[in-house]
Amino acid sequence: MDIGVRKRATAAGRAQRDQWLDVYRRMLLIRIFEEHVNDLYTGGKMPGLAHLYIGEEAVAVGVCHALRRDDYITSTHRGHGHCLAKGASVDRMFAELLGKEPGYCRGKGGSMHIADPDAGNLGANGIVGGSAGIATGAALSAKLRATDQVAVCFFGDGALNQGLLYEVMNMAALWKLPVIYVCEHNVYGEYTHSSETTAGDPKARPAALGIPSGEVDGQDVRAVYAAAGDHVERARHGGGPGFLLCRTYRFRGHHVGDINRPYRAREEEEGWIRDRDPVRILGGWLAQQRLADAAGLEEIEREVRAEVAAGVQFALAAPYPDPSEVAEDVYA
Amino acid sequence: MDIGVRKRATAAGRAQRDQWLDVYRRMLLIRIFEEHVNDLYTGGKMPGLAHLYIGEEAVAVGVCHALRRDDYITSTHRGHGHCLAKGASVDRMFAELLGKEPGYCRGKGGSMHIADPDAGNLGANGIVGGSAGIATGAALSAKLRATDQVAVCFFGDGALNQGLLYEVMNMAALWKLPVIYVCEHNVYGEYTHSSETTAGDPKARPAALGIPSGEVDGQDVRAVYAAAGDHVERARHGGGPGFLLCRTYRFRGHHVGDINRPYRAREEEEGWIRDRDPVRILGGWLAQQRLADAAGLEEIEREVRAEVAAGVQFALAAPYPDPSEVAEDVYA
Amino acid sequence: MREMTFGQAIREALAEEMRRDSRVIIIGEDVAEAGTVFKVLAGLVDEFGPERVIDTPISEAGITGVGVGAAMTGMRPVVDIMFGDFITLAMDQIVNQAAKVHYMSGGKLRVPMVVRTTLGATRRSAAQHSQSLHAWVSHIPGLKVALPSTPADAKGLLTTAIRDDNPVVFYEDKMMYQVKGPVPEGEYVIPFGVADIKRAGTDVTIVATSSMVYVALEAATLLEAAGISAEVVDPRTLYPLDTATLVRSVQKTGRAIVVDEGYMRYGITAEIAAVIADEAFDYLDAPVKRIGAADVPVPFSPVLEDRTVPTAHSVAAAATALCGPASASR
Amino acid sequence: MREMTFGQAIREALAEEMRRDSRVIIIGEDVAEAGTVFKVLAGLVDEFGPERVIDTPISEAGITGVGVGAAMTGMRPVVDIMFGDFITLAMDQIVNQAAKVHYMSGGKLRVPMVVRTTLGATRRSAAQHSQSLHAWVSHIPGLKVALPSTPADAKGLLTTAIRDDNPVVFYEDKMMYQVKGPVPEGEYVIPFGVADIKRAGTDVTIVATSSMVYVALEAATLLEAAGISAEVVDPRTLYPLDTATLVRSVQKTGRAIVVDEGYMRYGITAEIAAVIADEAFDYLDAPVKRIGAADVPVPFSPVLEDRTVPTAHSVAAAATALCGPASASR
Ligand SMILES: Cc1ncc(C[n+]2csc(CCOP(=O)(O)OP(=O)(O)O)c2C)c(N)n1
Ligand SMILES: Cc1ncc(C[n+]2csc(CCOP(=O)(O)OP(=O)(O)O)c2C)c(N)n1
Ligand SMILES: [Mg+2]
Ligand SMILES: [Mg+2]
Repeated sequence: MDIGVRKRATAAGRAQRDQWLDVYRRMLLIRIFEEHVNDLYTGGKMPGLAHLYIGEEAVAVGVCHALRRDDYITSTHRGHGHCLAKGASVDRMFAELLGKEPGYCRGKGGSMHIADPDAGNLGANGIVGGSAGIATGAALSAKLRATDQVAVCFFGDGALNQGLLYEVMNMAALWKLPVIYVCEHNVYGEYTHSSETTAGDPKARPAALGIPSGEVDGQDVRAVYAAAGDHVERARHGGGPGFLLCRTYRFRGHHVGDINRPYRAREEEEGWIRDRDPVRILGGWLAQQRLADAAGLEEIEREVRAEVAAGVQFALAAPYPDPSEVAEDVYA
Repeated sequence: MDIGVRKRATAAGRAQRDQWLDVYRRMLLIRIFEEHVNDLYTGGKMPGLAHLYIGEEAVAVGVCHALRRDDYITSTHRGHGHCLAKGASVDRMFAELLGKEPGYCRGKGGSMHIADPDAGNLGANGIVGGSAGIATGAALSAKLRATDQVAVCFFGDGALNQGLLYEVMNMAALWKLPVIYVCEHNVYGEYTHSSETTAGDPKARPAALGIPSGEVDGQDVRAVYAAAGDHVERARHGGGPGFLLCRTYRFRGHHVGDINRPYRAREEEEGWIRDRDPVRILGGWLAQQRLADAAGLEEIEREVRAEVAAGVQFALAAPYPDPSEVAEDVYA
Repeated sequence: MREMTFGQAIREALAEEMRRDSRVIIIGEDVAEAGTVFKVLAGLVDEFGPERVIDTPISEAGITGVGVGAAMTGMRPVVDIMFGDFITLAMDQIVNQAAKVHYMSGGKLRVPMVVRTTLGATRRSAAQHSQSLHAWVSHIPGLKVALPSTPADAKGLLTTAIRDDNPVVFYEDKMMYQVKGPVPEGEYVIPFGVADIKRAGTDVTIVATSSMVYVALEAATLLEAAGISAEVVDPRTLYPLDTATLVRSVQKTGRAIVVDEGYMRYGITAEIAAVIADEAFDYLDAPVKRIGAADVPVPFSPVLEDRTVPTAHSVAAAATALCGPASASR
Repeated sequence: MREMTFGQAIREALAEEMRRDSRVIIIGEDVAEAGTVFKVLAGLVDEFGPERVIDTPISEAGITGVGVGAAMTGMRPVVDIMFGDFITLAMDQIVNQAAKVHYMSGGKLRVPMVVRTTLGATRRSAAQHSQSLHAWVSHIPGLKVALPSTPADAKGLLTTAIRDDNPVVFYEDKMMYQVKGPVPEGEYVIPFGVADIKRAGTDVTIVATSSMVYVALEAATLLEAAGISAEVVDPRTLYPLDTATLVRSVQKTGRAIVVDEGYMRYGITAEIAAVIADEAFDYLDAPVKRIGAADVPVPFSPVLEDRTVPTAHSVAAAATALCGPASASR
């Protein structure tokens, strides 16, 4: 092996390391962001509802890592993670959650409606399953405009039972649209176990429409990235839609106020949190591969905490929109 | 074999023969009924739209033959066949189609909304796929009331793409409801081939929900009866829902006014009409089995023609509802 | 009389009717163990079991359709649509099926179903969880629409809704569940189509629906201080609508304001204002005024959302403007 | 000016806009080869190809949702909902998505989409194929609603709808497709929110929408014979609504009748009547009257259905009743 090759290998290794450190940073960013959302909410500083993404970070980050900035995503009521993973900045996110003027939607959307079109984020959605049409339409648009953009539709296991999903997946299959349906299967819809609401194997549903359909450990960001990458590449090159079922778990309540969670066992929660934390899983792998040591990861955490703290400060200090804005943006 | 056994065998044979002659009569009744609908319509005597069932008789008759009178069905815009198969009488059917007072709905429903609750017919539906919820709800009701009634939901291949169907099939699967979804796959929805509108194999869709799902030659009434019977028996005894895909073909236009049918080849039509006529197929089998001879079948046809002709006369002579009835029956 | 919250009154009506009639069942998302996200149904599943308090998938169209079919075949389902905003998903089943089955069948089939759902903003829930879309169903023959404002009305009207042989859409303001008031014990039925005068007055009629009744009552107190006597009339059902009581009140006062939390344009206030302007034409000293939600999707930010809802002050101001010149002329 | 049918005018507007702007596409059931069940789009697929005139499955919610997403990302879809009755299936996508995306995103996203659909009865199509449900979408901020009555208006308003950056719901009366009239050649745009006086008059204002304009014009002819001069005003768009023109007309005539084919209760006529009764209060010699569909699901039987729709005679009778006593007093 000559020196040139070794150098290249090292460069590749570095890129590889940087990539996973970046992914780690982003997952941690979501985790710490959400912890602060929790505090803002319980501290009475955030109005409305907060559906935390803690525990599911590997799904948004793994999938979005396989996307380009100009690719589209649609998101859900549990959407902070998707926004951050697709490139939203922490300060404007917090500002939106507090209903402040510099928020992504000037305070009009709030937690359930953050949109960031500059980063390809077509918006979160308060209607369970409501964005399936939008993502599919964005894919149709990409196809008609002959860009090679791809659209990803994030949705929960509960959304599997909204009829709209089957209507649009059927069209995506027929027209070979570049859209990937990513089901974040966190086992519960609100306070009900998915086995009580969802018959059969979810993967079989898109498969019945001829849509390539796979399942992945949603706590393993590298696995999610690899699986999503396959779907994205196929879609980008005209191969049509894909469906990815990500097995995951929300570590917290359905929303911040869901404290007691009588609908699930403490041991179940503890098991996931102890053994299946996506941030720790990647951190462990990074250490094991000697791509990072404890100090390096701590350094990342310090940086992330600083970024998030600054974001919170920014949002708390930011002004509310002028009340007259209430009547603006109804019509374009 | 002693004489007792021979006698019983003969009795069984007679019952068997009578059963199929009855089925034959009922299919022919639908056929001839629909031919008269065609004439009434083209003769300017029937208002609105007429979606004829000609060519698909074996589906309705085969399925309904497997049902009890107190079992439920829901029907479609192409619903005359279902009504007659479930036991409606020709005269009141014609009266409804002409908007007359003795019609099944006192003229308020017309061709697309005939309901005959006495015979378990919960009504035709003008919304494609619109009755899937009703049939499923009737099954839930039967289960809760602990009757052993079964509900059948008839719908076309076009209705396969209405999201409601998947929402309610999911519930039927979860709750093991006694409902059978019968898809009348006549290859077209209006003027579009099913391959352009329906991705994948339709049977796989209910199968993905864990619903036993089968396919049958919808032109062979005995096969339809057998397949439907299996589903009905399972459903009746607590085994949950079923799905039956019946491959069939509408011999006429989408509605009577659909004359030229540029969307499909004449050879295709002729092939089905020549080789796959459900009435002729059963007639041929009856003859081959020596259960009936030509004279016998002709006799049936004469009787049916007389019944239908009398029905037409009844309807033509029947009075319209009093105009004041327009305001009745809005509320119970 | 004992006091209870609006939510408890709803629950009591359901419990009593379920005890009385085994055909009454509840179908909806998280209605059983969770007792709905608003906790209104808490405990019902314990008494009546999961066969009668049925948790469903998130399938608003589907569960409504299942309700229609069950209602047509001997049950009396109460379908729970968590947020009124989600009724958008069930409109076909409500309007093309439930509302029309009786008529289309020439009177042979019936759909004794209640759709319980919610309206009302100011929970900081933004545009898809805050709408008051009750005008849509009120537009449709075959449907009845009730929207109680007090715990007692909630009990009496829900009982009536469940016993009605027609589909009834029943609206509860999410912000009212904790409101307390006296509620009669035992069987309590309020007929549909009977408005209730929540406060008598002589100078101006304020027609108010659902939680707007409280806004109107507060406005009436403000107006009283200003020497204006307001009568507050609550229609309680939008269909049937008790036009006689509304018109009689305006014949007396000569002035009317209609307050409803839905959008004004093509909404509830339009119908009620049009009816009053027509039938009390000769008695009106001033045009009928309307107050409703601001004509925008409901924004998230509290500083914005608070600008979208009618308030006691905005109602009082409108009433003062209405009475001002005329009072002067008296 | 050359004459063409209402249907041809619709087709021409679409063809011209599709030539002008490659982002304009059509999505719907049987829109391509079949050119819709009403044959209105016949031939468009030949000129623009199946990539731009897209046949869809029977999935009203889905195709509307796909339209929203396409509109948000650079296309200008025209979604075809065959019968207005089927909009029931697409309400969530129209109301919770299309109407709100611009606002919820703080103005960053846009939904330049047209939903073309139909209204109107008397085709003997019964309760699920005959409704005029345009009040629902007119109720919702974020949506615009147009309903032309003449071929020229059809072309001008549809062109405007396609060029609008907001979701527009566009209503065509199925019974009007064969109506003929002059239509300007080439680019022809009619701004939204501008009512058109279809006939000038002095004694009574008849506000009429869509095909009711013809009913009103026929009534005006009958009234003329009786010595009553009716002015027929067509709002052309329900949102934005040109209240100024309506009010100005009533200020002149002192009397108004509002005719719309939807249900009266909580419908179009309520809003327009309420606006007139309010803003022309001091000019009204008589209450504003409303005429709409009978308050029943549309029945099939011709003898029944014919009783449900406004007619020239019923409109003329109402106008005569309205003018009678007052004319006598003049
Ligand atoms: C159409 C609709 N129905 C009901 C709700 C209320 N709701 C909000 S979140 C939720 C559960 C969603 O479950 P899932 O899709 O699994 O997402 P998760 O919350 O688990 O991430 C429900 C029922 C809603 N927002 N939209
Ligand atoms: C929701 C809805 N969309 C569209 C239509 C118009 N329509 C009537 S019949 C039909 C085709 C139905 O096809 P299929 O289900 O295959 O039944 P078939 O006519 O072939 O028996 C369509 C699109 C409708 N009635 N309802
Ligand atoms: Mg979930
Ligand atoms: Mg078909």
